[in-house]
Amino acid sequence: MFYREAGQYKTTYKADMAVFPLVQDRIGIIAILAIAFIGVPLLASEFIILSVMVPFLVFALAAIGLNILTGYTGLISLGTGAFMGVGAYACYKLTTIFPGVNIIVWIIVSGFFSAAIGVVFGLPSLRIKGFYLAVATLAAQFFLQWCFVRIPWLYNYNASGAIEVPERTLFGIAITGARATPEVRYLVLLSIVVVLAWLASNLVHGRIGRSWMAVRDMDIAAELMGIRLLPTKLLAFAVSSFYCGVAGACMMFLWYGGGEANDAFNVNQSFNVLFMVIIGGLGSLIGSFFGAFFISTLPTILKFGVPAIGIPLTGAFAEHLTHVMVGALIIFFLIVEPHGLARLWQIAKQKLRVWPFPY
Amino acid sequence: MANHADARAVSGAHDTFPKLLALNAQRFGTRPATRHKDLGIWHSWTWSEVRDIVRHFALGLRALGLRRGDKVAIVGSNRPRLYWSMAAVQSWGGVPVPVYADSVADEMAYVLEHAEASIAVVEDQEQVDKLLSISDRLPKLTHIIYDEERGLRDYDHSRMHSFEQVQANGRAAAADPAQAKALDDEIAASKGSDLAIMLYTSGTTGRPKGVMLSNDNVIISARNGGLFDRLNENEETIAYLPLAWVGDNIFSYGQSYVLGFCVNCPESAATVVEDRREVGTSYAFAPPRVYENLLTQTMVRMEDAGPFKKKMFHYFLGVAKEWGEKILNKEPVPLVARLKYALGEVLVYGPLKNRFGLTSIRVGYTAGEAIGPEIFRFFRSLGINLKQLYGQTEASVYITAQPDGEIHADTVGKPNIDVEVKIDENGEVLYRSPGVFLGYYKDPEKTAETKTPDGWVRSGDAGFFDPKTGHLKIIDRAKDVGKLRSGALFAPKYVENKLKFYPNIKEAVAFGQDRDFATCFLNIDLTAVGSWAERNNVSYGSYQELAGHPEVIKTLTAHVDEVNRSLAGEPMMAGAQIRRFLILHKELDADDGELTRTQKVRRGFIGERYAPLVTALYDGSKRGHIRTEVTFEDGRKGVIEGDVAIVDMPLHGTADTFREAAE
Amino acid sequence: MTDATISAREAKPLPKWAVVTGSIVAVVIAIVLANAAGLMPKGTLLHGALIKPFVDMVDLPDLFVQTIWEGFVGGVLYALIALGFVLIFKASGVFNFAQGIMVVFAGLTLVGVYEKFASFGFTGMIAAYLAVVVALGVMFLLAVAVERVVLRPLVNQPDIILFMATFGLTYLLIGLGETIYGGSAKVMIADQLGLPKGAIDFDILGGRVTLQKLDIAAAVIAVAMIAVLAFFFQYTRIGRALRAVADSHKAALSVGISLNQIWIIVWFTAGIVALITGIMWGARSDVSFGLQTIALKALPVLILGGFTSVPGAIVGGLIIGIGEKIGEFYWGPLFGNGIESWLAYVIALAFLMFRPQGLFGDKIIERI
Amino acid sequence: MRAPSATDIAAGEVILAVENVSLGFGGVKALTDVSFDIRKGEVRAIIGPNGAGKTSMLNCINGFYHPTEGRITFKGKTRPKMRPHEAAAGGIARTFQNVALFKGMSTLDNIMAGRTLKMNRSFFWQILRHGPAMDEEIEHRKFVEEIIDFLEIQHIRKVPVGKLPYGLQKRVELGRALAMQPDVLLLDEPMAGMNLEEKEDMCRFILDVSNQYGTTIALIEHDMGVVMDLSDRVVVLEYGRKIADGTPDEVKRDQRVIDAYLGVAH
Repeated sequence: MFYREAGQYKTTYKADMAVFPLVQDRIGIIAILAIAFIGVPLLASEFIILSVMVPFLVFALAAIGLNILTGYTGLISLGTGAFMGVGAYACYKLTTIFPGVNIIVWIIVSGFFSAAIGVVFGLPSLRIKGFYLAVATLAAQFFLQWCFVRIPWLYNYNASGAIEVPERTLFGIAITGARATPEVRYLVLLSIVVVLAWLASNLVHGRIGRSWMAVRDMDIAAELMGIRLLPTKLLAFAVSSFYCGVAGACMMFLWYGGGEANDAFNVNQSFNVLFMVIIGGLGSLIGSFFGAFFISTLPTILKFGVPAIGIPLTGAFAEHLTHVMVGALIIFFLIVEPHGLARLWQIAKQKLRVWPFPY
Repeated sequence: MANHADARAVSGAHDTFPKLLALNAQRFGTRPATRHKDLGIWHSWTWSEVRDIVRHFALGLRALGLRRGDKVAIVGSNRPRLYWSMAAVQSWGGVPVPVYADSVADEMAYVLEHAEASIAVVEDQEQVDKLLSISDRLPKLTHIIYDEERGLRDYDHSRMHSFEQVQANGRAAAADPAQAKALDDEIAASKGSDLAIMLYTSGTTGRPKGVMLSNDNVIISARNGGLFDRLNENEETIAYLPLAWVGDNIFSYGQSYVLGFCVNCPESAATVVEDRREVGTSYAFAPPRVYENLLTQTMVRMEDAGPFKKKMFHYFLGVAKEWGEKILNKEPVPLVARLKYALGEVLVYGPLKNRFGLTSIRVGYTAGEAIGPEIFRFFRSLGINLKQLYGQTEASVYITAQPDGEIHADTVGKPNIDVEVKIDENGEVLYRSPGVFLGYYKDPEKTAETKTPDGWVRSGDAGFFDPKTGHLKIIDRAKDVGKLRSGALFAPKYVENKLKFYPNIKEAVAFGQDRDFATCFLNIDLTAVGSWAERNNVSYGSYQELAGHPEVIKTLTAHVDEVNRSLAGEPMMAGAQIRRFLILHKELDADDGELTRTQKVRRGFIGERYAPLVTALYDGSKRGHIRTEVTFEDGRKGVIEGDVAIVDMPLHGTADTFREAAE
Repeated sequence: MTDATISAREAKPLPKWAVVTGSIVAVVIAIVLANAAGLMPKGTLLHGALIKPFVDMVDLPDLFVQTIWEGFVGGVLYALIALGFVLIFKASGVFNFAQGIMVVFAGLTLVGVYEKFASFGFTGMIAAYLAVVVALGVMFLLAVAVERVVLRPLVNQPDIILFMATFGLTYLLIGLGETIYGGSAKVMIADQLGLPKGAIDFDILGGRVTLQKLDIAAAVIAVAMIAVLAFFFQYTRIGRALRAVADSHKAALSVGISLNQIWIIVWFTAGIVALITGIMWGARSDVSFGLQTIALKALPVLILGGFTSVPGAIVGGLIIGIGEKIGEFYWGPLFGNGIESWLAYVIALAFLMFRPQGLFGDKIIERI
Repeated sequence: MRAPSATDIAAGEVILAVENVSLGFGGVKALTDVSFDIRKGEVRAIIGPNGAGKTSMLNCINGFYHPTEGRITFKGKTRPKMRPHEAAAGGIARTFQNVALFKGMSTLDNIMAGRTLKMNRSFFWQILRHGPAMDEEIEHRKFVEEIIDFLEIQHIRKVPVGKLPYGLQKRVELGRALAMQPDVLLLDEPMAGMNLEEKEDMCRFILDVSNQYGTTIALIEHDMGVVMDLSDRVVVLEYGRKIADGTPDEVKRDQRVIDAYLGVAH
């Protein structure tokens, strides 16, 4: 209804292949970025930033990662949590060994470590398919989780057995550690997410993205067209794990500010991210954001929202209720729109474009 | 207004298209002249680029032996190169002869033979094959130049060339000052009075006639048209109508050269609608059926919309109906209405115009035949400045048009600039204007029949000036306006148009001349009726089956009855109410000669072709049987048989009104 | 093009098993020789990994037997859960992630109901078995609910969607369970149910092996149950129907069976299995949500056995159970213990590399 | 009007030779000692009743199956265990009996995917989707647009192929194969399940391909009329054995072929 496509014609392939070919969409995305970068830090309360925005962004990153693997390449993984862990621990070791280098650098670099691990555990994907592969990735999940706990070197032999995030600064402003303000952490995180999301969209819109989707939609046909399966799948594993790793590092350093693998990077975390991807929409970056927002904020909303409307909830009961709600909502969503929120969004958008026509 | 000045400046020195091209190349050198969606994106050429291309191609043509006065057939869909070749041909004082690309080999053979075309510039393999298949009938045709090479590589190229090749040769030749000068001289030598182009009108009867138009004819009419609606170089139009039709030649070629605006060529026939949306035309021209289809499709699609949306849609259409035109005509309108309309603009009109690709439309013409008032009002109420235009090939289109603010659904407006119009004793419309054609090619008798020595042209249409508005009203083809045996006036076209504005009715053919009462054939509109059938899950195997469906017959009976009622309301016409009608078992089709290439019904021909049905209409029988031969796109012939029901209609109005009309 | 579309990738020169066993034998010989040559002195990692465990096994056979027994019992219980998975996967193609939580839920319900009875002073074996009946009833309702609310609306959706749905189910059940029975662990009403207590010791191989009676019971019951299921599948009409469904839904329909009924039956059967599993596990440790992690343990079992094979589930269960215990007991110390948590998966993964479809799974046929 | 007339093909060099190929799965024998060759620029038809092993033959040619006996020589090279992607790289493209498009992708992307082999910009540029990567993308988009124009599917350029009617899907699949600029194009029943009009279009396209790009084409087809119109030479298989080989007319007159087709409705 707000779309006025008349007069928007493309004179170059570059323009035609743009991610947001329509002016209205470009305006929309700019507006969103403006709000995220300026509006939120200025207006949002500390609570909103810390318990809504930051988790949302961290999970969005992880969801993008998993979506690249599961949504775009069609390989189910239940090891996301562990790959996030690799990132977190790598980052921890790096920044403690080389305190001099800026933490943001290490957060990014740590992604490469989990990428490497990801490739190793991706090797079976050539022979193993579907749920068999899903279960195989659980091996990664439990093995790595075990490593995080059993190899004290990873957490610098801290008595707590957990990562204790040191303070690191950028231009003298603390961005990690106790003294880092929520706003700063949020902005750092946001910047990382925006850049990585942009790169991801570049990737999936190009040759590599197409080969991934080709493998997903029909691997045999893809191979008969000269797409080599193993390298393609491994690349997907690498990129996916990279994103998860960075997400993990961000989680530890910009959100938790310290913690221990068994509760941060356990198998439930893997499932959590998988939910986000499915609910958000397989094979859609925007969906990753939707899913991440939905799943990551739902508990918070229930915990604080429900009492707000007058229904008293004890902490424990709230938790139980959350479980029920999340479970019910997942089933509900799968029934209404198996292709996730992204599809709903797409449909809505299409409806707006052809408005007032139904199709 | 600057652009007026431009337009005027055009006259005088720049009296031919090659000269105009040169002018545009210097005054609008960097502005786009042509845009073409090809291979998925829009390519555009500035006026100076076009000038060079045309020059080179012209020189290339010379090498192929093009001389002043030679005829060059132009066959194909709306491709930039075909338009350019027109200018190139005219550079040597040659005469482009656009031919309907969808005409079957035989028709094409006639035109090329008659025009004695020596060169043909065609779009692609399809057309080349067509020409080759009739080459034995075209001894004069020495060269074929094609735009698209696909499939032609292995053809014998002794007499066949690609556009690039000819252009390249020309580019080489351009280096030689002598040849370049020769071209400049020839361009300078041409005068406004010279023959510029020949358009074959697929007349509603008989063989097509070659209408000869001079540079002055086209250029001055185009300029006046531009002045009339204050058009300028910023217009965007989309070229999608047959090249051979005078309308396209004026709006997509003539006016573009005179005013210097950009013409957009769509990617393919299947994508015209999207392409129009993409470019967002500001100046549109279409025969009524294009608007009819738009409206039909709109209504059909809205049928499937959700109840709420439907409600909202129709509510705001109501608002538009009530206030839209008034606002468009700048009449005083209460604030509340304005607000409602503004809201509607956001929710319905704006989006609709966007879908139509008419968001930035400034002027839209409908011409060729009468448009259903409902359709006309619909588009105007949305804020689209749609106007009626009355034109003919023989007049280089412009005869009358509706000035802003003086729009009436049932008139065709006032005489255009420099046009004189008069009605002769038996009601036929005559006109005289700078656009009046030179004559019919190789056909002095016919020329004499239509064109009086003092330059008046018989339009062949019966009409009158409406005393209230001072606008011209067209009733029908003069020869078609007849009387029933009772003496009551019978204007078939008039009746047909009333019928045709029901979305369900695609075509109507009325009979009654010298008969006891009026009857008609109907064609159902497959889009509208088909979707109705879908919604009421009526299954049908073929057009024939659907047309024969009792429910369908019922619906159409209702339509006819309403028409009869409205006719009864008009004393003049009350006698011509439809007493019996039938629904044809096949769609009327230009390939079978039942419609002209511009989709006008050829009543006489149909009358003969379906004689058995006509008799059945009048001998009171309940059903009629018919066996007709049809031609498929590829020229194969087949036979369709049909057994159609005939419906009797009650008449409205009193016997007295009937008699009054008779006297 | 029926036969013609079977993948040519099966047409291999040497059968895999030959290659595998061959190489294993080679490796063993190599190790023995190397050791004999004294290349691996005591204390070194290599020695610890390649020599010591085997030496221990031989030196203390009773311990070895004990370990195997432990593994065996564990394996049996894995097998039971895996069985639940297989049943459902076979019949409805759903990878039922909720199987684990169903175990917990069944167990909790049983205990919860019994406690209610007890609160009316109604205790003892009758009460216990009445509670079992009620629990069964609940599992049946659950089966119906699942069929109505989850399966029916999602029929014909891609597998992953159904898979995710069972995730949702898991969360739902966790929530429900916690809300109704509270989050705290419960003690299984083992003796009320008349499950044996204590242990039998007997001395063999110059050592003492202790068998918990409960474990024996568990093993017996498990075996009995598998037998029953096998019978059910082979000889009852419904059983055959289930097999038909497993082969193709169309076939089933053509036999004149309603898919919906089938699903209910299958899920109910899985529910029964879950309840029994719950009782057994509960009796060995206690009934808590921690139990659901054993469901994950059942996954490698599935991989080994193949998602569609009942015997596979059993064999797989045993291999994992025993392998895990032995690994933990003999090699664990080397890695600082706790390797149980992943050993199972790695074993499974190793198998997968050779048989992508599992030990007993149906062949994966590639078509174009 | 086709490029190389049957006569000059007879002289043409052999681009692909199948020699005594047998293929078996366990007990079943899909192909038995089949030999024939495909010459540069010709349209070669492989026909035969259902289950004759036609598709298996194609599968062997592009390396999806590996013959249990015999050898396949392509462009003078014999690769006993050629993997499909190697075949693709070597210049063999393929369409499938039951359309094997990438359902989740648009027509454009499907055909673009056919260009993958020809695209080689590094990951670095890919991730920036700028500079060389963009140039490459654009360059190949141009090529793909040529194909779209060629197959007259502009109007469905950006429609997800899953939504397309069968006939168009077949066309898109052909486009995807063409995008690989193959030396040999294998078409597995390109006209299966099409109506007359669609068949005529497809015929035209196949002829144009062979004429325009001089591509060598091997096609499996049931519609005898089509085969006779299109192909220069025909191989007839029955129960995995070759029973005839020659020009359409020769084959038509061959008694064994007539018997093979007797009663078989085609």
